[in-house]
Amino acid sequence: MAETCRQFLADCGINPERLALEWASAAEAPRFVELITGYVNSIKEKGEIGSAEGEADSETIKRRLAAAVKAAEARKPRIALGNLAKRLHKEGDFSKEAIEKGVSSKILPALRAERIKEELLMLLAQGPMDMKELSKALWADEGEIEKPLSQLVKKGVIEEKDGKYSLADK
Amino acid sequence: MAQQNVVKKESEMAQEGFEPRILGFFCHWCCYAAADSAGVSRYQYPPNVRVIRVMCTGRIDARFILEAFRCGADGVFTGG
Amino acid sequence: MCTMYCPRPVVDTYNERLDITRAPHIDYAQAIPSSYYIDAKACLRVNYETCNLCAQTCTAGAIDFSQQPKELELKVGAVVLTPGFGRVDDEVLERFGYGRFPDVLTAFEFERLTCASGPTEGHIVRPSDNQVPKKIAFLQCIGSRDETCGNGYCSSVCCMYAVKEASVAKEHEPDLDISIFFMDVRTMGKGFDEARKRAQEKYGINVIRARVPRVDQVDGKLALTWTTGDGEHHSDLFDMVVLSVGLESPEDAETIARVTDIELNHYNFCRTSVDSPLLSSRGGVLVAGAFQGPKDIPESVTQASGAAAIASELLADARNSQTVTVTYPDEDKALEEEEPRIGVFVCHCGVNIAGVVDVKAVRDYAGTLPGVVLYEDTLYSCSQDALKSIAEKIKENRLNRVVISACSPRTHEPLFQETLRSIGLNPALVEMANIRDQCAWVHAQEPDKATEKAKDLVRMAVAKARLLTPLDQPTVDVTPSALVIGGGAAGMSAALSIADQGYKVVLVERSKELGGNLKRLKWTLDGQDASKVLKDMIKKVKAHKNIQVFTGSQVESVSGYVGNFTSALSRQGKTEMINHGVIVLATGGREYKPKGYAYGDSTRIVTQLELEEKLARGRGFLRNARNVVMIQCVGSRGDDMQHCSRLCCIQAVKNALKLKELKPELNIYIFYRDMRTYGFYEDLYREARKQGVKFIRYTLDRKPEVIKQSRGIKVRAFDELIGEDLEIPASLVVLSAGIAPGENEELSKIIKAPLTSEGFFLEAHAKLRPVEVAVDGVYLCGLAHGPKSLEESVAQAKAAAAKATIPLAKGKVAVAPIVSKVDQDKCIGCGICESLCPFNAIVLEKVGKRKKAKTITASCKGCGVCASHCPTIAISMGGFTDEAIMAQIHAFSPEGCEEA
Amino acid sequence: MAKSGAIMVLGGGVAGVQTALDLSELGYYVYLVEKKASIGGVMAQLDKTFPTNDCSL
Repeated sequence: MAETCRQFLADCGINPERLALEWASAAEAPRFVELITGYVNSIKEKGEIGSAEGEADSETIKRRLAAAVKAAEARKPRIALGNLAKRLHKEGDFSKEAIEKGVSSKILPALRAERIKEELLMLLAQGPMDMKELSKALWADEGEIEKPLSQLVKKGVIEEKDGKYSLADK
Repeated sequence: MAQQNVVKKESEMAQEGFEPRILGFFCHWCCYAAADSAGVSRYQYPPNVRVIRVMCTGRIDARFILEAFRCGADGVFTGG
Repeated sequence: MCTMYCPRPVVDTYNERLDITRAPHIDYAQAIPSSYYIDAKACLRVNYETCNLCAQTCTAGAIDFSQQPKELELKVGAVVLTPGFGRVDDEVLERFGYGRFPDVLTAFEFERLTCASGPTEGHIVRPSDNQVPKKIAFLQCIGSRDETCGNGYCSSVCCMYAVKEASVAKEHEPDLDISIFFMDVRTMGKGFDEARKRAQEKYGINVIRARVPRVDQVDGKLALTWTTGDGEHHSDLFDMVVLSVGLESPEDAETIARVTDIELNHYNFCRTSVDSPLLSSRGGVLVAGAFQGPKDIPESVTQASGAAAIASELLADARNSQTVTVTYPDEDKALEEEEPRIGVFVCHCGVNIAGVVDVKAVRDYAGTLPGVVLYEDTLYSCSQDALKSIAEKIKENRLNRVVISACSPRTHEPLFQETLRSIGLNPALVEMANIRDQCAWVHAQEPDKATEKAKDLVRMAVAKARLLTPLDQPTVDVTPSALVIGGGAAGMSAALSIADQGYKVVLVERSKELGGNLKRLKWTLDGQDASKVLKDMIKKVKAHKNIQVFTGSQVESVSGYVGNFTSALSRQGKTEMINHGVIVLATGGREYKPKGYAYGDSTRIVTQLELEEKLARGRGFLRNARNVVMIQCVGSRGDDMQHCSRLCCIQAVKNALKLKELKPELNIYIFYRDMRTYGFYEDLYREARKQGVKFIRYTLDRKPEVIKQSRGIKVRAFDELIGEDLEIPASLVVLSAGIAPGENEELSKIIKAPLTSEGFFLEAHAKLRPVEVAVDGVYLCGLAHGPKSLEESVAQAKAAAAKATIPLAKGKVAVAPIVSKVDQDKCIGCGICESLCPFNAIVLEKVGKRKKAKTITASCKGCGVCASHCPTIAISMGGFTDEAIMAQIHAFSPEGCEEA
Repeated sequence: MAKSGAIMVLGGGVAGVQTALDLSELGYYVYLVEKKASIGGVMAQLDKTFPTNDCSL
């Protein structure tokens, strides 16, 4: 779960180190204090969200995360996540490599596809855009955008006019 | 990953006085208990974390973490 | 009202005479019962038939001077004596200036001074001039370890409370210069030595090893003179002197003994023996706490539960014959279903919260939050009258959701849930914001930020409270038997007690025989034949019809939950499954295997237990012996392990005395760091000194060296007194090896019971739940918990047996209603939840043609891994629904965060 | 003679209170006897307890 979030956060343009997963047992108050202090300081160093190296600006982050939450709600990526957890559990292999590989090959693509679709709709709700603009705003190749775009056009949710896409009037 | 699309920003040094807003998800049995015990022992730590208690870190859904960042968290700390 | 009108000032004994109250008063805010009472010794009406003002002013008409003392005759099956301890005579204290110099206080008085609800609201001031003192001295062993006042024993608690009071004082006044005068630093309890070391380092408390004989006053200051171990004389002036007074037998010990016909020991405490520490000399009369011997809170609590177990053994036939049951009003379902009407109560917790967080600001802020109809602050929310008033306010304002902004839900949620239940609301409708343990206490230096955090936490709690729903309170039946793991003295005692209370026990021992470490012991600490004690115990266990013994067996796996465990036991490759309701961990510990000190190089370098084994075989090896050297703290107290092994000092002194008895001309040297012969064992220490055993202190940076030579053994060590190295040719070197934890890791994983950093099992609460483990239905005793004597192990085993028997005796356990619930309309039967559940608490069942998931409520621990991995979000968690957590996340943002 | 299912606990300090609580949970009726007007004993006078300096009330 944490690895999924980390990879997905990176994909969304957020420094994945902003998410920490640590362990402290009930008996380990000193360790807890050490961890939490170290973590707060590391976030202080990174600065406000949207200001660390490689991070998207805060407006983009807001929009993208809204799309990301929807993506995490979608059935396809959730099944991918569940099945990976089930498989790791069964095989008893919780090594970092196994988890990383599983997440990047199975879950992330599903999440990313959903995220692009959702974000696409959000962007177009603000006004028409062409493929180049979309690719730039979505941090995605034109190839990746084409598939959901054509599906949505087919469904009649999106219209295309002179290379510009916009939400269909209903 | 479409590397060329990454918006490069100058790494901003830790701004003086920047107080990050951090959301914590603490396991009732472990981290939450450790945090209580830190209180009992009067250890001091930075006051930036707001805690949501869950019965286990297994409860934490990816949606919670993404939603936390969307709601302006500068960091999310999950403690098992 | 009555207190206000009373013309008669009375010294406030709760505040150790440092304050004044009136004849009618209440001892303290959380007192139970929390009604005012009249101090008959001081009241004018009672003594002189005058006044009567209070009776006239009481608006409730609750004062009636015509009441007379009544004698009641009660028929009881057993009596437990828990009268506590008495105070050291003022006469003894006067020797140290108490009563003559105002700035000499007892530690009990100082305790009240440091307390926020005390007479000075926690400000440390000198009684003579109300100024903050600069230099404070704590004098230890006042009325303890002092034959001149008749108290030859060690009071066993003063070292701890002195360190505590000094730490608290330093927290109030960081510039204070505090010195504690110890003879020996006796912080031998579990985790105590480590805590003492931390406090010493953190607060810079001076430790001086010397006994101060007297206190004088010079120019308004207190003059002390003392002699340190190197023979040097010192003197200094202090602004305040705190006397760490010991614990005496209770004042009315003799009356109690006469009335109940029991014997006292030579110090007027209740006489008991090592193998049955809770039995007085009269059957059916039990003892617990400080009357059995000076002891601290966890030990008193342990003995108290132990005494309950013994009473329960005696009266097992009459169980439930005289009890009454509590009933609760029906839930007001209609009110629960109305729009949320939230009440927020912000607790001061004395100054624990209010000293840092601006409670009134938090309260007013709570009033601005949507759904909140009532917002108030309370001094101590958990006090009886506060709970009553909260209950009344809930009713008056028809509240259907409550937020208590106070301490941790881990400790206090049940209390407030009970309050809701008592007035017909579902207990799940209360939410707590932890603004003490996780706010005020940990951000004491940043009050503004702590107040901000407190507001945020309250806002988040209110957001969750809006979405709380009533939850059912399921109960499940209990399998009426216990599994006791470990067949040493503790395990056997626990098994016997549970069996005597009328329940079946399976006792599992890994090795081939019962007995554990007791097998290696020759004498108990009170000089009894250890093998006889052991034999008696084994005989009883084997003969008991309720006990089934599995030796050479191990616990392979444990599944289930309190009331319904199933465990796999393996014996010689065969596995047997057993069902049981509770588990007692009595896995024991082992003698530390010394490193260094030439251990293993010679048969004449042995551990204390090896010495006892040698002696059990005969005394031949002593024939040519002249010098015996014992070295304390081998492996303990930072030598290798961090903890103090508690027992070794007493064991060394016991064995030294036995050696002296066998061969009086032996020279015995004991190298020690602090002699920790606590309680009545101080008598043994004094006796050993009297018989010429030489005690030489060493420090960790100058440890004694044991050198094996071609002929014989030499011990070289620094002697502080003469300031030179000593060289002793030793015929025998005895290493007081500490007590190391057993191999607990695997069991800890199987049962999910946490370990301390030292590898002992961790109790649920160091003071109040010393024999319970964080996992429900699992209890703890003996060396598995930490180093302790046989006597303490037996008492603790009884205590664990009492706690373990509670669910068995009740026959039912309540399940926390935080379990998962599957919406079968949404479920697609993928089985992900079933495979991930760590407690096997979800199964797939056939509903029509399709498979659907279903929760086994009794097994579910509410971890929520099923909910977070459900593809269709079909699973919700009681008390922790997605909606509630999302609402908390949205409320995390101060501006609020709209749903996307 | 039938045994009585009631037990008297003499002294309402921490030990007495704990014994009484455990006995009541074990199914016995308890008479808790205390000289003073309220139970709690010396522990109620303590502000903090060693070594965690936990509140003692």
